Amino acid sequence: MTNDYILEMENITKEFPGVLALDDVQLKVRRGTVHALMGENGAGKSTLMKTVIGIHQPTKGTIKWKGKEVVIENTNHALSLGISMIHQELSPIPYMTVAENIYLGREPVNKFGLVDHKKMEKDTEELLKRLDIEIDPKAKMAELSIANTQMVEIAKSISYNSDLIIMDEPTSAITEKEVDNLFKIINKLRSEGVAIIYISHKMDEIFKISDEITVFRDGKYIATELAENLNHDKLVQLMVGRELKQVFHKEEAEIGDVILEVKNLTRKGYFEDVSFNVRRGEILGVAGLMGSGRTEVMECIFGVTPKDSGEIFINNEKVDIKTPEDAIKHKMALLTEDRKLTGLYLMLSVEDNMIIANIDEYKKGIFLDKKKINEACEEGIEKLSVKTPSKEQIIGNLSGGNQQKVLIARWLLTQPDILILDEPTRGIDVGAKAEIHKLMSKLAQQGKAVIMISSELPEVLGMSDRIMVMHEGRKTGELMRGDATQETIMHLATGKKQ
Amino acid sequence: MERSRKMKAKTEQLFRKYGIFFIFIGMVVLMSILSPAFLKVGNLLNVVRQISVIGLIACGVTMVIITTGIDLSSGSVLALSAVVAASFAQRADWASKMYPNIDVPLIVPILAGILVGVLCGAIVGIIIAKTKIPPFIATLGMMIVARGAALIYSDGRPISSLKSSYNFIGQGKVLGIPFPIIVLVVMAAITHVLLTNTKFGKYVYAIGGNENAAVVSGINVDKYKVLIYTYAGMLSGMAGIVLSSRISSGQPGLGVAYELDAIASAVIGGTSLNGGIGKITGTIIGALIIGVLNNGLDLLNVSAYWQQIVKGVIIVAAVILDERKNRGKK
Amino acid sequence: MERSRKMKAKTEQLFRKYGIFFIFIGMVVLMSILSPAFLKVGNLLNVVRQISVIGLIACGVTMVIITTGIDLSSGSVLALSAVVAASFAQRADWASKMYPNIDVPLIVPILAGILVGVLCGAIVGIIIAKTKIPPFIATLGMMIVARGAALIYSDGRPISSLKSSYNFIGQGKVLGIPFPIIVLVVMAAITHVLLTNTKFGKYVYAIGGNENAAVVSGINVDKYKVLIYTYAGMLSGMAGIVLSSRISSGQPGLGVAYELDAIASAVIGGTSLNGGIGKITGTIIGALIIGVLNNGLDLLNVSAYWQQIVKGVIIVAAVILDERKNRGKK
Amino acid sequence: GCAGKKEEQAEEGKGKKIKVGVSIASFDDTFLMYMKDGMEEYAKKLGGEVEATYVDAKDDAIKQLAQVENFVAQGVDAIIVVPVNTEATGPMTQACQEANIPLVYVNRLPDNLPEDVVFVGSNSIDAGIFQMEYLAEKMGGKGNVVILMGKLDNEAAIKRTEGVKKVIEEKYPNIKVTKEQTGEWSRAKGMAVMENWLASGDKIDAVASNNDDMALGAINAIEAQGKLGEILVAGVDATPDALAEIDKGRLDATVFQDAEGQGSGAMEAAVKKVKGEKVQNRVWIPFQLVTPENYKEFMK
Ligand SMILES: Nc1ncnc2c1ncn2[C@@H]1O[C@H](COP(=O)(O)OP(=O)(O)OP(=O)(O)O)[C@@H](O)[C@H]1O
Ligand SMILES: Nc1ncnc2c1ncn2[C@@H]1O[C@H](COP(=O)(O)OP(=O)(O)OP(=O)(O)O)[C@@H](O)[C@H]1O
Ligand SMILES: [Mg+2]
Ligand SMILES: [Mg+2]
Repeated sequence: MTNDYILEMENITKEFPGVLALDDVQLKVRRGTVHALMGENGAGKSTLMKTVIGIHQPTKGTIKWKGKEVVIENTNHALSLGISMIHQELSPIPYMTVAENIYLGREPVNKFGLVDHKKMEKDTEELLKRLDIEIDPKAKMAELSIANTQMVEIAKSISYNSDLIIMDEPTSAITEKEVDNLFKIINKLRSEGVAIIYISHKMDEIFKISDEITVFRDGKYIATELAENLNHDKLVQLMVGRELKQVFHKEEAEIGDVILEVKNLTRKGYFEDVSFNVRRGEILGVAGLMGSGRTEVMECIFGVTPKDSGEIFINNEKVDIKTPEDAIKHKMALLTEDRKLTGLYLMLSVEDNMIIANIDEYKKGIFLDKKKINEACEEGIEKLSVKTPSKEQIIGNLSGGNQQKVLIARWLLTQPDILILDEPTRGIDVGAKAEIHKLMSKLAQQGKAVIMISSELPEVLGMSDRIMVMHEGRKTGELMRGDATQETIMHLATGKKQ
Repeated sequence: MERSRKMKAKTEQLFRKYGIFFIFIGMVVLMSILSPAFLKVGNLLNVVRQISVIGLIACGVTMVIITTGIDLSSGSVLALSAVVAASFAQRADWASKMYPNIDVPLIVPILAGILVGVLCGAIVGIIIAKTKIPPFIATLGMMIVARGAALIYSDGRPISSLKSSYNFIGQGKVLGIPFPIIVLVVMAAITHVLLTNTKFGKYVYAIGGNENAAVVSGINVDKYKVLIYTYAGMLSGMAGIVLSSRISSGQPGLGVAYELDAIASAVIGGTSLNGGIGKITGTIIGALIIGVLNNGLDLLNVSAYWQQIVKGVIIVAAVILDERKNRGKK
Repeated sequence: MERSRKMKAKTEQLFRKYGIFFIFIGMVVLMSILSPAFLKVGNLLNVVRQISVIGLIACGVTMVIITTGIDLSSGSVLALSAVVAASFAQRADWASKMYPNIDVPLIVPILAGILVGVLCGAIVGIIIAKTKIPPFIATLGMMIVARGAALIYSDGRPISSLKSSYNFIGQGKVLGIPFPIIVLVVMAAITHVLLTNTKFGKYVYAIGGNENAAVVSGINVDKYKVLIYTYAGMLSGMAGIVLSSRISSGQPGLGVAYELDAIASAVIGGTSLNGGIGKITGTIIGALIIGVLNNGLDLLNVSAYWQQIVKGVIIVAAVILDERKNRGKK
Repeated sequence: GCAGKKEEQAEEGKGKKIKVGVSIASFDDTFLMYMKDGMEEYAKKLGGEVEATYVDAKDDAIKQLAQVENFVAQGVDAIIVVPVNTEATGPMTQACQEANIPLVYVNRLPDNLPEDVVFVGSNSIDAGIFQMEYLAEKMGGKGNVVILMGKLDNEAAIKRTEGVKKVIEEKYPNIKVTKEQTGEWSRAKGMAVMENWLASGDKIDAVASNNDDMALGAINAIEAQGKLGEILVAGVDATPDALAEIDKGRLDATVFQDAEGQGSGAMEAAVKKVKGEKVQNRVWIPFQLVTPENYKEFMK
C-alpha cells in the first residue's frame, strides 16, 4: 500500500448547538483503497463526511485534498474537486425521473440551451447498464422500491467520475444480490485508483471489502488499523469500548399455544394465499428478497391496508381487523419498516413518541395524567437504555438506533401479545442490535409471540425458532430452526418450492 | 468549555422558545415611548378587545395548521353565524324584524350562532377526511359558499336592533374587563389545555407530525380531522356572535379576510405551516403583535397609506428576528 | 396478475394525468347545453380574455408553489405595477396628468410596470432565501406593503385617460384575437418551456421535491429561489399592465384577492401545495374552469348570491372528481 | 400687526391645535378620496389650527369601531366618521358620547342617530332614483334594464339599487330589470360582467350602475362589441373619469354627489363643535343629475 493520501483530515472538531459531534478527530485515506469508517450510532461518521462534501464547515481543523489544504465551501465545490457521496438519508426527488435525478445539477443541454432529455436518458441507460443495474431511466423515483432508490443513488455518485466516493451506509436498503453487485463495482473503481470511504453497520461487509478501518467512538478518534489486522471481536471492542462477544442473544423460551393464525390471506396485486401461524414464546422469522411482499402481509394483518380475502384468528377466535386501532385492541403491535415514513413523529418529543399508541392508559378523566406518563416514559427509556438527554428531547435529534429503541418502547408500552417487527435492526449499530436481540428473546420468554421480518440472513438464522420464506407475494415454505441454512432459505426465496 | 457551551445553548433555547414574546415586549416598550397614550389601561384593554375576534378564530386555525391543514373559511363562517345569531336576537319591538313573531331567550341566538359554526366546520372536516382533497380547496369552497349563504339569509342587509342582553356579549364589562376579552381568554385557555393536556391534543400533533405514523399508531385520523375542523368552525361561530354583538348588528359582509390575519397570528406565533408544531400561547402573542401594530400606528398618527407599509415591514421583521426560523417552509 | 395490474394502472394514470381536463370538458358541454350563447366564438374569447390576468399571475404562482412556496402578494404587486405603468401612459392632453411635462413612448410604461413587478418579486425572493422565513409571511408582508405603495403613489385615485396605444394591450385585437389572450398564451408557453425544458425548470421541481437533495446535488438553492420569485413578480407586473390597459385606468385597488384565484387555479390544475408537482397546462385549465364558471353563471342569470354558492360547490366538486387526490395536503 | 400677534399668542395659550380623527370607510373608494380632499382643504384653510388624522377602515365595520375607540383613547377633540355600515354605528356613537367627544357622520346616514350627533350627507336612495328616471325617459318608458351593483352588502349598493327599482315599479310598467349582478364597485369586474351579459345575446337597452367605475367598465365592454350608442349607461358619483366620458358622448348620465362639499362641511361642523359654536345637526347635501346638457358645470 502506498502512502499516497488523497484526503487528510486532521484535528477536526464540529460543534452543533449543544452537541459536540466531532472532537479533534482525524482520517487519512489513500488512493485506490477502500477505507471503512466505523462507530456506533451517533459516533460522528456522517457528520465528518458532511464536512468533506461541503454541507458542514468544521468548527476547527484542516482538510488536505491531494496534498493541498482546502476549505470546502459547498457541495458544488466538493463535486468539482472530485468528491462525491452516497448519503445515508436517501434523498430522491420523488416526482422526477431516474435520469433527472442522476444528472441533477449538470443536465446536458442542446444548442438552444434547452435540456437534452434524449441524451440524458441515453447516458443514464449506459451508466446503469455498465453498473449492471436494471432500472428504467424514465421511471419516476416515487415508483421505485427503496432498494432501487438506493441503487440510483449509488449510480449517481459513481457517475461523477470522482477520485473519492463516500458511501454512507449504501447497503442499508438492499439485499445480498445488489450488495454483491455493489462490491463488484467498488472493486473495479479501486483498481482504477479511486478511493472509497465506506460506512456500514454490517460487519461481514466491512471485512469483505475494506483495506483500512478507522474507528470513532462518541465523536472521538479511536484508531486506524489495516483490516487484515482486525477481526470481528476486536473491531467491536474498539467501537463500543468493551467486550461484546456473542452475536445473537437467542435464548430458549417455552413455546406455547398458537396465538395468531392467518389463513389464505390475499391482497390482489401484492400477495396471495398466505397462511401461517405463530405461537406464544415463539420467534417467527420471515425471510425473502426485496419486494417479496413480507411488509405488505404484515401491514394487512395489522389493518393498515385492506385485505381482499382470507381470515385471521387470534387465540382461535376469528377477528375482523379493519384498522390499526382494531389491531392494537387485539394486543398486536407493528414496528414498521420505514422509521421515518410510518414510525417517527420527528418534531415531537421522545415522550410524545412513546405514549401515542396507548394514550388511553394515561387518562385521568378527560385530561392526561402527567405523573403516569412520566413513569411510563422513564420505564421505557430505562428498559431499552435509550440514550437521550431528557424525555423532552425532540426525537429527530436522536441517533437512528435510539430512535428505533423509542419506537420499540412505544409498542412495549401497549403490552402486546403479538409483536411484529419489520426490519427491527436496519441501520442500527452492533451494540444496539445486540440489545434489541436480547429484548426479543426476553419478550418471547414472557410468552409473547414475535414475528420478525429481516433481510439479513444471519439475523434470521440466529434469532428465529421457525422461518417462513416468501417469494413474489406467495409463501414458498417454512423451515424449523435446526433445518435452516443460508442455502435452504435462498432456495425458497428465489421461488423454488420446498 | 463544555459548561459554557451548555449555557450558551440554554440561553439560545430560551430565546428560541420565547423569542417572539421578547419581540412583542420590545414592540410594547417602543410604542409606550413613542406614544404616552399607549400604556393607558383603557388603551391596552382596547388592544386586547380588538384582537378578541381574530384571537378566537386563530385558536382554531392554529389547531388546523398543526395538522398541516389550513382554514380559509373562518371569516365567512363568522359572517354566516353572525347573521343567523343576530336574526334571533332582534328586539321584540323592532318593526323590520326578521322573525316578527318569535321572541326567544338569549341562549337561542348564542346556540344558533355556535351551531352554524359547528355545522360548517363539520362539513369541511368530513369533506377533507373522506375525499382527501387539499384543505386549501375545501375551505376555499366553504369560504365562498358560507359568504353566499350569509348574503342569502340576510338578503344582503344588516340585521340590526339587537337586544341589549345580546349586545352585552360584545360591549359589556365584567369587573371592568370587556366581555369579549373574557371570552377570548377562556376559549384560549380551553384550547391550550386541549392541545397540551388531552388525548385529543396529542393526536392533533401526531396527525400533523406524521399522518402515516398516526394511522399505524392506531389513531382514527379521519375522525379526528372532522373533530378538529368542527372545533375550528365552532370558534368561528363564537367569533361571529362576539363580533355582531359588538357592533349591535349581524352583517353578511363581516370578517372579510379575517382568516389571513388569523393565519398570520398563528404563523408569527411560531406555528409551522408544515404541521406538527404550534402553541396557543404563541398564537395569542402573534395576534397581540398585529393588534399592537394596528392600534399603535393609529395612535402615532401614521398616515393610512404609510401604515400599510410599516405594518407589512414590521410583521416580516418580527418573524425574521424571531429565532425559530424555518417554522414551516410555506 | 402483474400484467392486469399494470393495465389498470395505465388507464388510471391516464385519468390521473388528464382528469381535470375531462372535468373541464364536461363543464363546457354542460354549459353549452344550458346556454346556447356559451359556445359562440365571441363568448369563448370572452372567457379566455377574462382569465388572462389571473392566468398570467397563476403561471408564476404555479412555479412558486412547486417549490413548496406560496405567493400572497400577486394582487397587490399587480396594483402597484398598474398605477406606475399608467402614470407613464397618460394622454399628453389630459389636464390632471400625473407627470404633466413628460410624454414618453409606449415602451416606458411597459418597462416601468414590469420593472416594478420584478423588483417586488426580487425583494420577496431575497428575503425568503436569505432569512428562511416562511414564504407565507414574506409574501403577506409584500401584499400589505405593495398595496400601501400603490395607494401612496397614486394618492388613492385612479390614474386615467391613458393613451390609446397603451390601451391596445388590454383592448386591442390581432387577427381577431384579443391581445390579452395573446399575452397569456405567449407567457404560458414560455413558462411551460421554462419548466419542462430548461435547467431552471428542473431546479424548480428539484427544490420543491426535495430541497436537501437539491443542495446535495450542488444546486444554489438560494439563487434559484430569488429567480423564481422574481419571475413570479414579473408576471404580476405584466398582469398589472394588461389589467390597467384593459380598463384604461391604473387603480390602486386593482387585483384584490386575485392571488386566491391564482392559487386556486394552480391547485385545481393539479399543482401540489406540498411541492414538486405541477404543470402550466393544468394551471391554465384550472383558470379556465374558474373563468367558465364566472361566465356561465352570468349567462344563466344565476342570482348574485346564489352564484357564490354554486361557484364554491363546483370548485370543490371538480377537485373531488379529479382523481389526483392528495396532490398536497393543504 | 401687534394685535394679530397677541391673538396668536392667545390661541397658543388657549391650548394646542384641534385634533380631529377621521375614519373613512375605504381609501380604495375614489369618491371618498375626493371627500377626503374636501376635508383636507378646509383644514388647510384654517391654517394649522387643525391637525387631522385620517384612517382607513378598509370596509370593515369592526376595524372602524376599533379606530374610533383608538381615537377616544388618544384623546382627540372631535371625530368624523364615514360609516362602513349605517346600521352598525351604535357602539361608535356611544363611545364618543361617553367620552364627550363631538362626532360627525358624513355621507351615509346612520340608522340610529341621536339629536346631538351631526350628519352631513345625502340620501343614497335618491341617486338610484335620479339615475333611473333619466334612463327611463330616454328609453321611452319601455325596454330592458340591467343593474350593476356594488359590493352586495354595502348600504350604498343596496339603497341605490332600491332607488332604481322603485322608479320602475312605481312609474314604468313596461321596463323590466332583466339582470342584476355585482361588479364589486370595480371597473374590471363591471366590465367582465357586462361582457358576459352581452355574450348571452339577450336584449339590453340600458345599464344602471351603482357607481361610475363599473359604468365605465360596462362602456368598455359595450364598445368592444361595437354597440356603443345602442345601450344607455348611467353611473353615480360624477368622478372626473366619468365626466370625461360624458364629454366624449360615451356615458349618458351620472349623479353628482358633492364629495368635497360633504368633506368640507363635515370638517367645518367638527371644528365648530369643538369651539363650542352653534352647528346645524343635519346638513343635507342633495344629489344632482349630471347629463350631457349640464356636465360642464361639474368639471373643475
Ligand atoms: N444538524 C445537527 N444538529 C445537531 N446535532 C447534530 C446534527 N447532526 C448530527 N448531530 C449530532 O451529532 C452526533 C453525530 O451524528 P452522526 O449523524 O454523525 O452519527 P453517525 O456516526 O453517522 O451515526 P449513525 O451510525 O446512526 O448514522 C449525534 O449526536 C447527532 O445527534
Ligand atoms: N404502495 C404501493 N403501491 C404499489 N406497489 C407497492 C406498494 N407497496 C408495495 N408495493 C409492491 O408490493 C410488493 C411487495 O412489497 P413489500 O414491501 O411488501 O415487500 P417486502 O418483502 O417487505 O420487501 P422489503 O424487503 O422491500 O420490505 C413489491 O413488488 C412492491 O413494489
Ligand atoms: Mg450516519
Ligand atoms: Mg419490507
